[in-house]
Amino acid sequence: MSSNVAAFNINHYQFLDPSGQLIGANHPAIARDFDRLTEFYELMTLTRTFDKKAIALQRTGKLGTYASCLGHEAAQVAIGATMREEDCFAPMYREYGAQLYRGVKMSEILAYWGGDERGNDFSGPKHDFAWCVPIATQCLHAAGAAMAFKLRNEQRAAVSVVGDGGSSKGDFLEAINAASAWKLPLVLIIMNNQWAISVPRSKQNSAQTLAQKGIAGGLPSIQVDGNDLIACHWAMEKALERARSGQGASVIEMVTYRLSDHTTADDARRYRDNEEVDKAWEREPLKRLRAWLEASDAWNEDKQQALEADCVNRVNEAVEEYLALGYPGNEGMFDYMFAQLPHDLQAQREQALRELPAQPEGHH
Amino acid sequence: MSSNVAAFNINHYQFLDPSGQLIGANHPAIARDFDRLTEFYELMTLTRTFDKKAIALQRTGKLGTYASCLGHEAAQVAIGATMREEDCFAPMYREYGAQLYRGVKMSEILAYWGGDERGNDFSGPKHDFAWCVPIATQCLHAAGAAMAFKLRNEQRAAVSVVGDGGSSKGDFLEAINAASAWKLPLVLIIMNNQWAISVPRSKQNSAQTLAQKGIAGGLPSIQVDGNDLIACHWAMEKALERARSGQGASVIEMVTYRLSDHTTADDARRYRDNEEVDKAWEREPLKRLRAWLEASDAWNEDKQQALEADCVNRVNEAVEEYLALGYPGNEGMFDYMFAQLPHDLQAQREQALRELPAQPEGHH
Amino acid sequence: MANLTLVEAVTQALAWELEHDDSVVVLGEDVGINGGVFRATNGLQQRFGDQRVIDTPLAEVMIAGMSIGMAAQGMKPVAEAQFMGFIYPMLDHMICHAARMRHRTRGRLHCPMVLRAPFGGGIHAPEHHSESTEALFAHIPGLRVVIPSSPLRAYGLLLAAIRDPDPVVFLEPKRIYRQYKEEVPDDGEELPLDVCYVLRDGTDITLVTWGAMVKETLQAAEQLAAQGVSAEVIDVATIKPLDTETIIESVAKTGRCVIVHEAARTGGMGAEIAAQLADAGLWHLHAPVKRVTGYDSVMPLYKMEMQYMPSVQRILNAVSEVLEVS
Amino acid sequence: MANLTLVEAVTQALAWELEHDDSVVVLGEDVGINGGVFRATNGLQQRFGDQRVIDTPLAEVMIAGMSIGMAAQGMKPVAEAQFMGFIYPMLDHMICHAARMRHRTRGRLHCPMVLRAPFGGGIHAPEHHSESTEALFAHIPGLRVVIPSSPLRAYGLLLAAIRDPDPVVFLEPKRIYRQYKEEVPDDGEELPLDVCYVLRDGTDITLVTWGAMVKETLQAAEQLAAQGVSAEVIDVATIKPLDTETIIESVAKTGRCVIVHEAARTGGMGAEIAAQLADAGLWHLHAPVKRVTGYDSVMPLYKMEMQYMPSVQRILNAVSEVLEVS
Ligand SMILES: Cc1ncc(C[n+]2csc(CCOP(=O)(O)OP(=O)(O)O)c2C)c(N)n1
Ligand SMILES: Cc1ncc(C[n+]2csc(CCOP(=O)(O)OP(=O)(O)O)c2C)c(N)n1
Ligand SMILES: [Mg+2]
Ligand SMILES: [Mg+2]
Repeated sequence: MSSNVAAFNINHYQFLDPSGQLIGANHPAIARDFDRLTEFYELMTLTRTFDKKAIALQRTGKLGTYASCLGHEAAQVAIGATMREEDCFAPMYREYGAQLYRGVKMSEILAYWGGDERGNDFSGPKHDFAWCVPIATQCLHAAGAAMAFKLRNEQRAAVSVVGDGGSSKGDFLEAINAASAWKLPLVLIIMNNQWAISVPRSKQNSAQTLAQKGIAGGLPSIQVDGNDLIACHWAMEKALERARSGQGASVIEMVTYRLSDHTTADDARRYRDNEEVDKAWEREPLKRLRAWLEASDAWNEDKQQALEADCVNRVNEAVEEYLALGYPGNEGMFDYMFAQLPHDLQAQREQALRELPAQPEGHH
Repeated sequence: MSSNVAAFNINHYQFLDPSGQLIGANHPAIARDFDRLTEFYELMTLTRTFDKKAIALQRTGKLGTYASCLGHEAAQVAIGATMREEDCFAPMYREYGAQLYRGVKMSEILAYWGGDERGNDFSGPKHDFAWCVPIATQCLHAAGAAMAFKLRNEQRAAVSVVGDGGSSKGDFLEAINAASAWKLPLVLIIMNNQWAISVPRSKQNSAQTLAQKGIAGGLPSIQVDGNDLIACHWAMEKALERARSGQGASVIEMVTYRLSDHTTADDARRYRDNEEVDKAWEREPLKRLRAWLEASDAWNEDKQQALEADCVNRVNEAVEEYLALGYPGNEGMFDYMFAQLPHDLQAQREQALRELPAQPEGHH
Repeated sequence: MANLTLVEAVTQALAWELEHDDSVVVLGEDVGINGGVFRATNGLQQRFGDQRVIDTPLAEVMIAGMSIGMAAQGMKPVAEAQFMGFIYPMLDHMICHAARMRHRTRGRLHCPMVLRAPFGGGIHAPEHHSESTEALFAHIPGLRVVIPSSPLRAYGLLLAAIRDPDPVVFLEPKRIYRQYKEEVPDDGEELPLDVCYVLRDGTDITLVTWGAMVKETLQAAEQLAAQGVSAEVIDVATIKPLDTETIIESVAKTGRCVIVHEAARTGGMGAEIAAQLADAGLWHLHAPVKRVTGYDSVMPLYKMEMQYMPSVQRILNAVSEVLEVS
Repeated sequence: MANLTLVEAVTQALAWELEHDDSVVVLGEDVGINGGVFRATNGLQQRFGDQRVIDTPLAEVMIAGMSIGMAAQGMKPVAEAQFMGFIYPMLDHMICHAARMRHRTRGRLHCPMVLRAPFGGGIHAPEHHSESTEALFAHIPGLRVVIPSSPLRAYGLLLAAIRDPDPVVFLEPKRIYRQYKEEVPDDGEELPLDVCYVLRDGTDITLVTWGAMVKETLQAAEQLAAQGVSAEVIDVATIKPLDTETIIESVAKTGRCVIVHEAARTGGMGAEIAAQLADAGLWHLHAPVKRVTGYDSVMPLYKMEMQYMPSVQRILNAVSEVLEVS
């Protein structure tokens, strides 16, 4: 005899279509809050301007390997805009849009990719986690943060982002389970940009969606158009509200596209068709938000020109700041290892400061 | 705008109710194949007899820590009975019922828990994996075996068992994902016996079922009454058929109960109520199968007496064999480390054979 | 003042810190009502509640990762790996995050967590329950690795480990969990995390060891004394950072050294100690430095485990080899 | 005969074995059409198809666990960890299963797999991309650990690693992936997995190293030669099992030894080598054994990475310290 013991649905949400039209009914209020939408659009543009510059810096030898966020701007800004200062963000490595919103400086992002730990001592919320390279591990740090908030009865949420690739990893899946076990104030975002370096989404698994991984823990799990700022914003607000009010965790799959190479060390032409990329450009997030703002008379070409000029200026200033940062000093290899340097490391520090050149050869 | 992109159901299956009545309609053929059912009942009884003896051996100092399988007999025998010799089994540590069916000897099981690696060189299919203590790791070994079968175009399935506790671990969740990515000929069984040592099922996560973890990979996922041999058998047949015919993997949650302590090193009275255990005994697997066989005139008290006597004899013989096994010899620490012993280990081997007593003190 | 076994001293230290520091939480598999499979957390959940002493799902990566997250957000998690054989899934987070949090962020975040685990063989336990892989942690920059070998040291070192603002791996030699009792005042006094303990003074040879092997090493020293050989016995206690000074000072006096550990020989911490002697201690050495260790083979199932581990006899054999050299 | 870089020699060895042994499969993240992030598997999927050269989901535990499963069932998986910094999730399966499969089953099953990973710093890579943690593997009984430092050795050692019926961890020094080219005949000839290579004969001091540090060590030897000091340079190549004989023989001749490695100092494989010298090699030593290594701190981001790694100058400093002793 068979009885149904559980049933689940995965829904997909889009409010702003690729042409910039609001579709469907029941739009969230933010869809017509043009002050805020304008603010978001400006930050998305700044993010893109920054990103382009960072790649240029890498190409001219002024920056190390850099992971572009081209195409992810709507999702990222939505994350940054809906989180509160006291919430805790555990990013992967390309969430600049969210982080800029939270107060991380562009010069700090550059410092990190410029091979300087000082970039991680950023101006964003001091409790936010650093960029995280070991894929998906950040999800469990966010779960731990959420646990801390819950144990201390704080109305704070932790938010983590993982890629489509990273969603295959046990860390992410264990975070879902942990969120379910303890009803954690946690939002787990799968930033599905279709590629994990050269591996397409279809090779990560054969499931219909990535959102459904949340069902493993019985978590509310949805898919949104990750190029639709309004949908991302709406989904984040809902999930954060749930988290902060003690109702537990959510999973949001944001479906977007990595318009760039994986990093500047990658050449995506080796493994993906230009056609696919061209098609993805039609769905990209800035164009559609701008179209909606323009159609609503909240934006125009003049404002666009001014914004672009302003972004370039701000990015250039950040680059100056970054380039002026200089060499951290050899003590930097030792002085942050422990609150109190143990004797063995103290001895190594002394020897290093004695025998090493003050700066590595060729440091600019 | 919202659209539904995926929908899932978890169904629970039971054919033989706790009182031994066939319920519902559309029973699988095995429900009335009394020759086979009798065979299964006999093996379930042997398994239980063996288990009881093993605990007694431990209590009298003749066996190390032992993990009982009390209450799991139906599920285990169903696994063993539906697998073919050429399929590959990756057990956790208490699947004796399945293993006995596959040809592992009781004396070998005892050897393993008696602290002797020779128990793992068992008479069951030579390609089956050994008992696996690091929880859930066996699921990925099974996935690897399934991958090998698939790559070699063999019509073979791999089967792995994990506990309710183990289902929280990334290894199991990554196995689901792998099975989904490659459509592996794999059956993943969650043996939900309600406890992971002292941690109840409810603390592993708050999801309605454990079966739904399979939805993360879009795998067919069901729950069966794990004390109902017929349901377990039916589910296994279906999943194995699916696997062997190239249709991919399945997840089966078998809902049962750990009637014993976790192991002989555990005292379950510290953390669970007797009442719960008493209630669980009402649902235990042997009684209900016997009732069905008796109601169908396939079994009677005489047969029962004969069976019990026979089981005791066979178990006693196995114990004799185990106790006669003796000390493996100190070379055993070295000779199976590598196909060819490297020189460093060769030197250690020589020294060990020179300076160690031939047997540890107090070896019986 | 309580007369306690080593494992009871662990419990007492946990209780003290839970009582005196609200940010301390104990978490792991079965640490709650069951009190841990060795009873190291016995009674703590009953006393401090399930928000302070937390049973986790069965997921070691999660335990490590969440402990790091909690630690970075102001808590002091004391996580338990049930046995050292199940600690390996935690290595990734310990290496990539716990050990680097402070360094990576230039001190913006740090990771005041403790990872406790029982370790070592000799209790007739099943496969994977008898490991001694402390060297894996000791090699990782950013971690402290501490191994108590008496009830008193267990109490004081664990208090220090919990209070330390950086991550500490705290390994408990389970074979001597209940070897003997000792008066352990519950005074909240910690012990330093960077010194070795000289357990017995001697002049002819230095025996360096830690964990449960302290037992066999002291027994060997007794037997040597009966033969007129005066052995100094050092309990390393904190494996990392290593108190090389105490060891070299001792060898400066004795001129000879035998190192004893349960772990496999190659790349064990005995190698590091011998290497320090081959460098700063070289001129003190009157004889080769011998190591008496587990073999470079898998810790066997229990029938053979005592053969795998250093015995008093094997220690004596090595000592006599070293003493023969003049 | 092809003139190949080290990474091209890796590709050539993989191709040879894929061609000659049907049971060999290559798997990992991006090893397929992309040819691996360092192009070590360049063109292999195109040539052998996606059933032999397999892109995996992003899940290291899975890659290790499935490789073990495949190996136990008669295949010879050559798995790639994209960078050594991402190898840690694999440790559990490598320690608990790969290293123990044969022992545990008394030879009924075994685990002929290779785990390849690029390692080491110096290429201005992001965080976690510059690790040297070979000692973690070398401590584990049941694993072989091999590190080639020339195109020829990469080819011959990798062939041997794949053919070996037991698990081998094969670490490729990525800083010298393209340092120079060498004639590497594609003849399928393997090299032994248990010997050190003497790269340069000398009489005054023995320099022991492996991986990318062979470069700086040979440069140091050049400079020493110019100063009239004759340095013998040994490339350890197989870190485990360690060919102690070759090293001790050399020190017997030179009386002095400096060990150079990128990995952190404490518990690195340099310690094991020094420990062997403090034991069997003690009477040959005319001076303390020095180690020139990475510091016991986290490998820094790239601005400081060259300061972290041993330089020619640091090697020379240690050598002159050792030579001063008479
Ligand atoms: C554990 C781990 N394995 C491998 C890598 C190397 N790596 C860096 S990014 C990446 C792909 C990530 O893809 P995805 O999760 O989809 O995120 P995306 O880069 O697309 O944003 C890989 C394999 C890593 N950083 N960490
Ligand atoms: C990775 C790992 N962590 C912890 C343990 C210790 N341990 C052994 S059995 C067990 C509970 C397992 O519970 P479950 O998965 O439900 O299986 P059951 O024993 O109930 O059959 C634990 C925590 C282990 N063996 N492996
Ligand atoms: Mg991606
Ligand atoms: Mg269970």
